[in-house]
Amino acid sequence: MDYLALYVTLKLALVTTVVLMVMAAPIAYLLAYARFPGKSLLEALVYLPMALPPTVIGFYLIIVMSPKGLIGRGWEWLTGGSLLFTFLGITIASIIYSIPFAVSPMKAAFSKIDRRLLENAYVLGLSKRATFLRVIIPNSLSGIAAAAVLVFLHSMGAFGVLLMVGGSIPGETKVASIAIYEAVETMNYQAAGMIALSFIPISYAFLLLINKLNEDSRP
Amino acid sequence: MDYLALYVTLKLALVTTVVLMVMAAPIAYLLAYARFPGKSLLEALVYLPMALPPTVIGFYLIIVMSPKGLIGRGWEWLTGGSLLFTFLGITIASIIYSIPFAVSPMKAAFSKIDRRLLENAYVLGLSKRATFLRVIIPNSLSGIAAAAVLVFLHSMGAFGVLLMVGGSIPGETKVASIAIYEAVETMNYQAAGMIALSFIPISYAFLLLINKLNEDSRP
Amino acid sequence: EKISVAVAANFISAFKEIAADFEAQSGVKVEATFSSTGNFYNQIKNGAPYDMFLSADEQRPDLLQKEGWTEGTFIYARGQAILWSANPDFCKAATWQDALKNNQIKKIAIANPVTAPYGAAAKAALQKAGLWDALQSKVVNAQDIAQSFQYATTFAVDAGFCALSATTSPQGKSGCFYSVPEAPAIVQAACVAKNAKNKKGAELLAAFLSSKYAVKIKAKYGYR
Amino acid sequence: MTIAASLKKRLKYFDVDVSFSCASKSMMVMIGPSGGGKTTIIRMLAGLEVPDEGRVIFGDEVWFDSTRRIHVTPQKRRLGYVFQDYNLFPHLNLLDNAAFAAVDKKEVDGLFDLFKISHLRKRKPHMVSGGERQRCAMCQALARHPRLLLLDEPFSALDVITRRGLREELKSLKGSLSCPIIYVTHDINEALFLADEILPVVEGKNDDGWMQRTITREPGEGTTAKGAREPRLSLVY
Amino acid sequence: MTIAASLKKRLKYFDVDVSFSCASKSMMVMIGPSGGGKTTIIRMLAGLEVPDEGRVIFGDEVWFDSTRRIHVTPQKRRLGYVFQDYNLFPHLNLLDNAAFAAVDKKEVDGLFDLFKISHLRKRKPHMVSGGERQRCAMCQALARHPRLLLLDEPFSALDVITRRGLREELKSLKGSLSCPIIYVTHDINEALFLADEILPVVEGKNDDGWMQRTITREPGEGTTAKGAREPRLSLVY
Ligand SMILES: Nc1ncnc2c1ncn2[C@@H]1O[C@H](COP(=O)(O)OP(=O)(O)OP(=O)(O)O)[C@@H](O)[C@H]1O
Ligand SMILES: Nc1ncnc2c1ncn2[C@@H]1O[C@H](COP(=O)(O)OP(=O)(O)OP(=O)(O)O)[C@@H](O)[C@H]1O
Ligand SMILES: [Mg+2]
Ligand SMILES: [Mg+2]
Repeated sequence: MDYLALYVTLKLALVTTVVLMVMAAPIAYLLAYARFPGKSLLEALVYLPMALPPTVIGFYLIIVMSPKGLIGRGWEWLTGGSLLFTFLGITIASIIYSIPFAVSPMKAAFSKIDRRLLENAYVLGLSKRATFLRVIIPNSLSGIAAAAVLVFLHSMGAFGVLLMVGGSIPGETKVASIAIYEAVETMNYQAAGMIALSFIPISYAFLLLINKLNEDSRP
Repeated sequence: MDYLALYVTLKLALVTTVVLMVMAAPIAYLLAYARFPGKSLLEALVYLPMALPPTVIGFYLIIVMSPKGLIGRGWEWLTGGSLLFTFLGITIASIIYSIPFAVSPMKAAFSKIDRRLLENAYVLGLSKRATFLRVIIPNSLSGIAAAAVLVFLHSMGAFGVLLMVGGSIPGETKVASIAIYEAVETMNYQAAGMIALSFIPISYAFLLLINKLNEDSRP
Repeated sequence: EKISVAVAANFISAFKEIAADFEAQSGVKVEATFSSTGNFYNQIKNGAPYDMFLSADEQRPDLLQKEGWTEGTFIYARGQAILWSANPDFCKAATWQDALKNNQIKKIAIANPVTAPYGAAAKAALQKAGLWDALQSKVVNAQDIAQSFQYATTFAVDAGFCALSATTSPQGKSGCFYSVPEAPAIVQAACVAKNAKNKKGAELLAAFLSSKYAVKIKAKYGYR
Repeated sequence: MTIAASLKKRLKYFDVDVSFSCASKSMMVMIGPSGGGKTTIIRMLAGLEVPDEGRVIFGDEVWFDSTRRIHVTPQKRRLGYVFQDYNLFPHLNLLDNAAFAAVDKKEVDGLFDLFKISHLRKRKPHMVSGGERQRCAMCQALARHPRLLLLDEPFSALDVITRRGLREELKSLKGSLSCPIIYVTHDINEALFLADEILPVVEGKNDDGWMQRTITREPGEGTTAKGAREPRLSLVY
Repeated sequence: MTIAASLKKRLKYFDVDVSFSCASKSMMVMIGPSGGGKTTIIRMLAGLEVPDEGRVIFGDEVWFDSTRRIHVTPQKRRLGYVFQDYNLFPHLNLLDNAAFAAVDKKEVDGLFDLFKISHLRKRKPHMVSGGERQRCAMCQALARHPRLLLLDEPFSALDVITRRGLREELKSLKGSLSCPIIYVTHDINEALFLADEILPVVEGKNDDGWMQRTITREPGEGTTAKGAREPRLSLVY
């Protein structure tokens, strides 16, 4: 079995989840509470990566991340390195690809917070930002847990986009789902099944962890 | 532009969303409230379709849905028809593929309901089922909206699984994402971009609809 | 010392063996990436750092040559479409055309002719036999040739147009097949990047692909 | 119908241990210090909390018996319960809240008139005042035609006049409802006015001396502020 | 510091229209019928609701002025506000709730002793009784060292003795806090005991006769239950 690919997968899923939890929270907050023109357009934009087939996202990502593309060029200028075919590159791809799964459950949870708690926080002198961190977040943990589970599992299974943006360089960008793909393509169904099976304990362990964290914080 | 494929996509996304909203609610309820041995295992199972790459899911779905497979045989015995390569078949595939997106935000919303509301419902004589329908559901609409958005958009973009189970038959199982894929593969990038662009107004319209429904029911 | 090679997915099995032999003989490490030809073409156009590209068709390498990515292309394999079925009874008819005319046959898989060279070859064969229009309602499009084979092995279809290489796998041996000489050979071309990081290594591999060792492995997987 | 209960439950700082009964058309008032266990007792009667030991008998039905392991769910007890924090359903307007489990939805209008909240029927709970919410909760409980009425400080957010009116209303309802009523209040006048029986609950136990001590204790006694004196008013309310 | 306000706000069934002022170290008590607008007035002082017209001046700061379009956010007003339904944060225990915006977290222990909830410091709000929650909300507000204290029926869920004690506590705190206190209650004795000034609010307006009418009105008057009479007790509470 391809342990290296499993390791890359796990690393990718964890990094994606952590980064997205931090990134998506403010977006979800804006969508839940702010009022500004073009808000639904922003929301549609945030959700778009999900509606498009992975091949299309991969296609556009390659274009912007290539050394000639906007982001790729900027990155090369900054660091001298390339984004495509690196772990960083697939991480960015995986983050963009999973944004909607992080934003949507968080937005739902944030918008359900009892207004009276927010009013009490304001009266107690908390800025909107402090209220967000000290009241909204701790009272939305079940929604955040849902987001984390979706993002983590989705980045485990992500494959089309990653293959396109990452190539499949062992130890760097070759994730388990690509290994499965190669096994299926070579009609090696047993190997494919083996790797797929190994996903069960991983997702199970992650679920248990998240549920545990979520329950510990129940009021 | 391939309007037929767009039409099939839209139909598929709508049917999937409606069916999954009804199907996922009881599962999410169980996961949020019931206590039984093996609950986290059930949860992991529900989430598994997401962690696996589409090729794997497609592969196993073909096996069970083929005329020799368990479900395919049962279906043929019942109706004389085949499941694979039909609209019904891709609908089933799309439903299985999207279950986690429906269950997860709903579970988060259900588990956030104020216990005191449930107690009041019980005291007022409502069975658990009636409480679910009359108290939990109406107070979880933001979570249900999040689920609907995720499921709808995800089934629009679903592609790997559908391609495998559906066989890309025009008007029946050829969805827009397959048309995009074909366009990309044949280097017809403009056509691919056109169809992809047409996803924006569709997802936008759906989002507006869901947000509207959700807001109308705000307390 | 390593080279990175983009390999069309239908050539995975053969390539893995060839690469192993090559590594042993030359000491150059081969890092292979497998995906669809269209995807590779797009990646390369956007600056993907592959030293060498093994396509599933001739068209993409030619285009790359026109665009100046490579200085020359060469043919490394010729594939052949076959008609494969998991049901041994299927092959009792005299010819593949007769087998397909049987009313018992409900579904036939071919790779998507629009995107996959094997699909285009199968379509050409069906057209030549005058069956294309008649069988329209029975034809199911697979994403690529491997998937067409998957349909056939899982009984999702009664028969599928596959690559000859499929018959060498354990599943392939459990069924039966017709060769389809009416299908034009699938000519797979390759090219070495002009600005390859390890051009010498890549040219070594290019030469190795027509060596007697490679030819033997290719034959084993049904390529000429 | 008579409700008879003997309840024991271990809490962190004291144990609840009380026995009482209350016949239909009569009212038992629970009174006592904050945190003394009144709400806990009511919740055990409602079946929302399970006593460690004891029995709850309603007429000839056994609602709870720890030795026989009987526990009838709240649903089957057919109660009217006004919670201390009046849990109205936030997604329904006041009318739908009151009609939520009404036997006859038409009666709700009458109740709303009685409780003077008819003009607010279309408002959601968070759009009305605290006292208005409380009155709606009362309508919700009464519209159910309960077999037992549990009222946990149902008028605490009402002004004196409204409260006085509703208190009298309740007293006259007592006969027509023909069910036992358990009533929690902190208002001694109210207790004396309404009660057929008073159950002072102190640290989970019946303490018959509590009322007397409370009425006669000088203000400031047992508190830190010594010199302060309240005006002694003779109020009828 | 003195808070001076003149507030107008259109509600569905009446308009709020009051003016008042309250100096530091003194207490203004609002009293009046349920739904009369007391909470609405307090919320306008807190900046949670915007008056249609009027001004709110605190010392030499302008908190609100409709003509000059000034509206200072609640955050900047540095208030202590005990909400009518005591909104404690459900994810924090009582201690953390009280210390949430405390100037000096060490003071909270002293407040908890004063309010007799020290033993409950580690409990979450839903694990304590209604009166205990209310006392914690009081600690939360005081720990902030507010410049203005807004108390919306802060003792409504407390028994007579606890209430009497805390009321005296509050009276003596009045001097040391040195901030204006606005206090809402339905308890006339409490109002008379605590108030430096009483503002009876009826249908959104100051109605000075309300207290007198309430005290002297015979029970049953203006209500449907005619014959009923309450016991006339002379209680010091
Ligand atoms: N859910 C709970 N879990 C554990 N202890 C609780 C819970 N609710 C209340 N308590 C504790 O049990 C005791 C009795 O509480 P209870 O709510 O019955 O008092 P009460 O008499 O209704 O008080 P109040 O007049 O303030 O409403 C208190 O010490 C309280 O802290
Ligand atoms: N959020 C709201 N939106 C609209 N109207 C409201 C809202 N909250 C209360 N009201 C209405 O405004 C009026 C005054 O309510 P308010 O809460 O200020 O009364 P109150 O004097 O505090 O009553 P109580 O003593 O019952 O708490 C009432 O008629 C009430 O129905
Ligand atoms: Mg209580
Ligand atoms: Mg009020």
